Amino acid sequence: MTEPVLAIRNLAVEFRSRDGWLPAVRGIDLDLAPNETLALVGESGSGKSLTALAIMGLVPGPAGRIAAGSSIRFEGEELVGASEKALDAVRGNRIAMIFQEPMTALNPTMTVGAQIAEAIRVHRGLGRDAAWRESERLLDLVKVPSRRRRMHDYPHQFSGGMRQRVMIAIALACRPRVLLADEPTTALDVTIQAQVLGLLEDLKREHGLAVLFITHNLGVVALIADRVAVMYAGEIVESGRVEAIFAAPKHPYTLGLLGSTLRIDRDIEALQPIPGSVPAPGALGRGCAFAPRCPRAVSRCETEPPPLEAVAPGRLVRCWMPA
Amino acid sequence: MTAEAVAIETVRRRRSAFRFAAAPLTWIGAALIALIIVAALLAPWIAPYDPLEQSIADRLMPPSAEHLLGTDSFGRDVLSRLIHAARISLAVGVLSIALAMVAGCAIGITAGWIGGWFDSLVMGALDVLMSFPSLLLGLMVVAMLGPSLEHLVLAIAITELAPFARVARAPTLALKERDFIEAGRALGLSELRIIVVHVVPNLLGDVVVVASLWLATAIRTEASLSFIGLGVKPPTPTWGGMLREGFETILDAPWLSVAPSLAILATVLALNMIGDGLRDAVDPRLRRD
Amino acid sequence: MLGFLLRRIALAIPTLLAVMTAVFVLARVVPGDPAQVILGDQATAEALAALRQRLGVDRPLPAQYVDFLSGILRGDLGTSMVTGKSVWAEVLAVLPYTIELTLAAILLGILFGVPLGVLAATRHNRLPDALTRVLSLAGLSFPAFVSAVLLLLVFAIELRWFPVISNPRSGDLLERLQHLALPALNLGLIMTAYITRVTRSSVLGVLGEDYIRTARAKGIGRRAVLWRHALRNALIPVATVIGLYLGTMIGNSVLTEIVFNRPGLGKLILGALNQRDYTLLQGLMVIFAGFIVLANVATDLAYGLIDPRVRAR
Amino acid sequence: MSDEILIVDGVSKSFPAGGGWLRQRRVVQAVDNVSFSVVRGNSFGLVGESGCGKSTLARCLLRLIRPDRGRVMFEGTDIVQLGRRALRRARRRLQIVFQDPYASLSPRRTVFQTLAEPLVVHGIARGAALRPRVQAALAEVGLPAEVAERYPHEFSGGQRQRIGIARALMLEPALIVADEPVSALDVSVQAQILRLLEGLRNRRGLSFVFVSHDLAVVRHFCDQVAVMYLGRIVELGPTRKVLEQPLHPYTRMLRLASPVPDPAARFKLPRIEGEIPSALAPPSGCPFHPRCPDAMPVCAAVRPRTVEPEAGRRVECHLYG
Repeated sequence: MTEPVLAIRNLAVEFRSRDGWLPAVRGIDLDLAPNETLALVGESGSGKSLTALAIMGLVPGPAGRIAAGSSIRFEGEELVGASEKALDAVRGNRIAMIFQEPMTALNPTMTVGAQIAEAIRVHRGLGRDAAWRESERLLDLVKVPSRRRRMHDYPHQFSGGMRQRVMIAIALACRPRVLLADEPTTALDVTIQAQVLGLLEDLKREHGLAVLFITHNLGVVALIADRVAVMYAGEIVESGRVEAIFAAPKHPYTLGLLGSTLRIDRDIEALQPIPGSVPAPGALGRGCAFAPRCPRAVSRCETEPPPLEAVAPGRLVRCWMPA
Repeated sequence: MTAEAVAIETVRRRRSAFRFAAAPLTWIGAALIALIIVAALLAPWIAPYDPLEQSIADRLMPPSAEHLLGTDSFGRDVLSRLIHAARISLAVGVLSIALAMVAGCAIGITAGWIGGWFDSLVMGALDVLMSFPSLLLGLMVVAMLGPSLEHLVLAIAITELAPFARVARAPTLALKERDFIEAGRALGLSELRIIVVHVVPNLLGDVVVVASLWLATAIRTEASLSFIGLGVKPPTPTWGGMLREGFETILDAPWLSVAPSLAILATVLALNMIGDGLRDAVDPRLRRD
Repeated sequence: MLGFLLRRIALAIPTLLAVMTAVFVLARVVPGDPAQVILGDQATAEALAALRQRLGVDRPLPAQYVDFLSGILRGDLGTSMVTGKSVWAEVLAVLPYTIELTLAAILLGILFGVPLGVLAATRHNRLPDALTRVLSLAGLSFPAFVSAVLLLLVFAIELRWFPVISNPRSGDLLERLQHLALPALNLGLIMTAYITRVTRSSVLGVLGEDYIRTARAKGIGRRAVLWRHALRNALIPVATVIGLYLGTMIGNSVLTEIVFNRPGLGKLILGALNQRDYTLLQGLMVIFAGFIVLANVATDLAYGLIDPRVRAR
Repeated sequence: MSDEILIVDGVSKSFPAGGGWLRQRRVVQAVDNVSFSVVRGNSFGLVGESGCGKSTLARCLLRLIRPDRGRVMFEGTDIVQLGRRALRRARRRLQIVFQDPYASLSPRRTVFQTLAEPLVVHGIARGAALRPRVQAALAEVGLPAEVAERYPHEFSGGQRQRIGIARALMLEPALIVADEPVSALDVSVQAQILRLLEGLRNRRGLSFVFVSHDLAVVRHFCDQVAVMYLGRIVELGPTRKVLEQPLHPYTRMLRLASPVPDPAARFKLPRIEGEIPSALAPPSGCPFHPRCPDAMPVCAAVRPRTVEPEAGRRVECHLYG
């Protein structure tokens, strides 16, 4: 494996509650290589979005914080504990992020052109005119039609798919090394989703981007990911190459997710849903977080948290009773 | 699927926004208002003198042990007048707000529920009403009908109709589109039942907040009208009227202006504190879940 | 933008008409015969009839209504029943003082209110926030006449920094400003309290929006995000409040003018009320109403300038 | 002829849009001349992307929105023409489940109040007779009896959806219109709710009109499917046939764009193929022609007729005559 651009070690994010700080992300290790798409999969409340925000240094404070002992190294530079100024130099420049809701993620009172040009001027030091020309080129790149006119339009004049293209243009404005994509197609219709995923795929190849793609949709994962990390209750429970994970899931939660997912191309005789629902951050037991919902759980699972262990090269599973 | 297969997670009860540490201002306001209400209720027993008893010999006396807040230009005890005036202020405020609340909510809910041109018409009319300065509107009404307690209540109620109609209409419009209202229709509930059982309880919170905030305004308007001379007729003591009389001798006896000023300020401020706290507790946008 | 402007102005016409009608009806509800009120109990029947004819109140209501509206269209608001001067003359004589006072108050309100509100929002739940919160709550609890009396007591009577009676007609600019200071401060403080509160909650709301996170994710610094992205959006509700507050401010200026014994529209309307000068009253209300409707149009235009979505609607 | 519980015939509904005073009034044709029927005990799927009119159509079926034209024959009576009382009676047999479990329950009412209300209003039960019925309904949707005294905010999304289903069951309906009932839920919870609905269909012989944007869910749950585009049904037929051999180019596009959870089935992602047009300004001729890979000159000019290329299948496309 090539040298990772992003190396995360023991990342923990906490939130303040009446009973003290509650963990929402509980010690995550991740490596992201150039030219690779890593899908971070999980249901709501699994901590996958917070992980991305933590990388950007945008965990909403003062109610939330990155816990001591966490490390996020980007091209060898430590981001945890870095100054706001240092982070601003990285954000939007060498690490960029796109979000789920294209409807609310753009400033309604600024033209689209100005919003793209802003990042270029801040990070690349281009003048007004040069930044504007560069923004036009970017709109071309993300295939927004009749770009000259659309530069002067406001976000409300764009459809959801087009807004997400604008978000991508903003993200790519400074040729970043890493792109964090937080459910970028969840709010879009399927045909538009396919277009946006196709665009991301092209751009990733052209720019040698490392993409951290956050989603709950296993179909999208199968479509675009090179590697997969499955999150449950703030931990990674399984990771590996996408083919291996889908062919032979080892963790009962991954197994359950796949068993709950319907397929358009095949009849599924009987759905095998996972019973119960995701535990609240404060309501975790001593043992494995998934044990209360796990069909394979034994007494050890209730008392002792399993470690994330290699079961094959490049394949990690956090389970006492892997399949 | 069996019942136990569905784990029922107990969602932690919302952190009470009413604990003192969370909202100290609300509690200070509540204590202050409680004090004023008790004083008003017990006025005949706790006031040291008769508020109407004149004594030319004792006129314009500065505060002393005998008259804690001094006497006015008729020699009447200021503290006693102040305590008795609280009754008028509170009564006018509460009555006018109750009137405005009932009428305003009825108008707002009806307009929101029926919608369409009826809604535009009613809200347009209320906009006109609202665009008039409330003090001027009150002034006009009282000037036309003549100053009296009932007319004062009516005038203030009219000036505060529009805010209640608005605050009742907005959630009605939003609730009308909610799925549980449609579900109610699909279940065959009557329109009246849907409004009474499913709409009204969901907007009461907003209405109560507005009521507490506008009660402060009502008391302020009452004082203003009394100050201009359009309030309850003298010699009945009112805070605004006392300030008006005190203002005439402000150079010789400034305490006559200070005492009613502080009484009005304390009451309005206390009500605003309560209203503010209530709004924070009710407004979901400000509440952190 | 031009289309939006024309549409907005066209929309104001029915509102204005409704307000004018309301004024007409209100003025006719006044109990008693205006001629009787003016001339007193001793007046002869002929004198009464003559005055009624001069006032036009002997004609049927619809005809009066048409007269009233056509008068407004011609810019004729009638003459005062007490002084005999035209309503416009009465108004123009004092209008500059009211405008002076109102503008000064709005300026003070924006100058202090917006920065205070932003400060409170960016220091949410910390000491500056708590302080501004308490102060602004106190500010908007002050009835205008109470604060005016207290200001007068402290700064004019005790400290003698400013004159007790505000006479805007006097002398040079410096002196005029001195006379303006206390009344403007009185209205301005209340205005500041309102604007501070609205700015605070509005900035707080905007700072929680997704596009602020987007801007931060672009690597824009905290301060630049606040000025470039947050403030423009946050000012939309602030503009509304200033517009809505104009009505309240007219009421407050009446009280302020009484306390500082300062000429202005407020004193004029109070005098008209006390003397039952019902043509002057009617004319004043038309002017107030027109002013408020125009202010609302201006607010909406400000909206359109700030928010492109409003323009499109 | 099989036993058809619901026959929808030529239903149309338009809404005024934008406009207002001093502005040109425009009209959105949300549902445009839609016809289909549902066999008793079957599930009928309505699929399409946002703005295709599927939710409006669902509400027309219960006359929560009154259609401008057309008939909705439910168990032999036309819902559109019923008087107020008769409509109330008909709705006992015809219920709805909503998408958003957070908006579909009255926040100030306990679960018991919510579930008992229809029984009281229709005079089916009262007083002490209510509790056992509420408990039976809760048990049927897999909730323990003690949740009856709780308020909606105490439940997760999946649990609320169960309560919404229980409410629909209280009047013992014959047909349930389910408007995206699992779209707002997490994958694992989605499967739970689908299992629950399957169980109800099998046990009670319920019929469903199932609105969804997710073809995989429709494939799993529905016997028949209709694909909607800008207010019209462009293709209709047995679910498996429609999804495996789609006739209409739009169905094909939907089918191709829907990801499959299998890296081996990875497909080449389309690069660009246009936007969904606004319902305010639908294209001329066939509304799909601007995005259609097979568009011919005729498609821009003439709206295609509905044809039946094989028994039980309908398509609205010039490719088939």
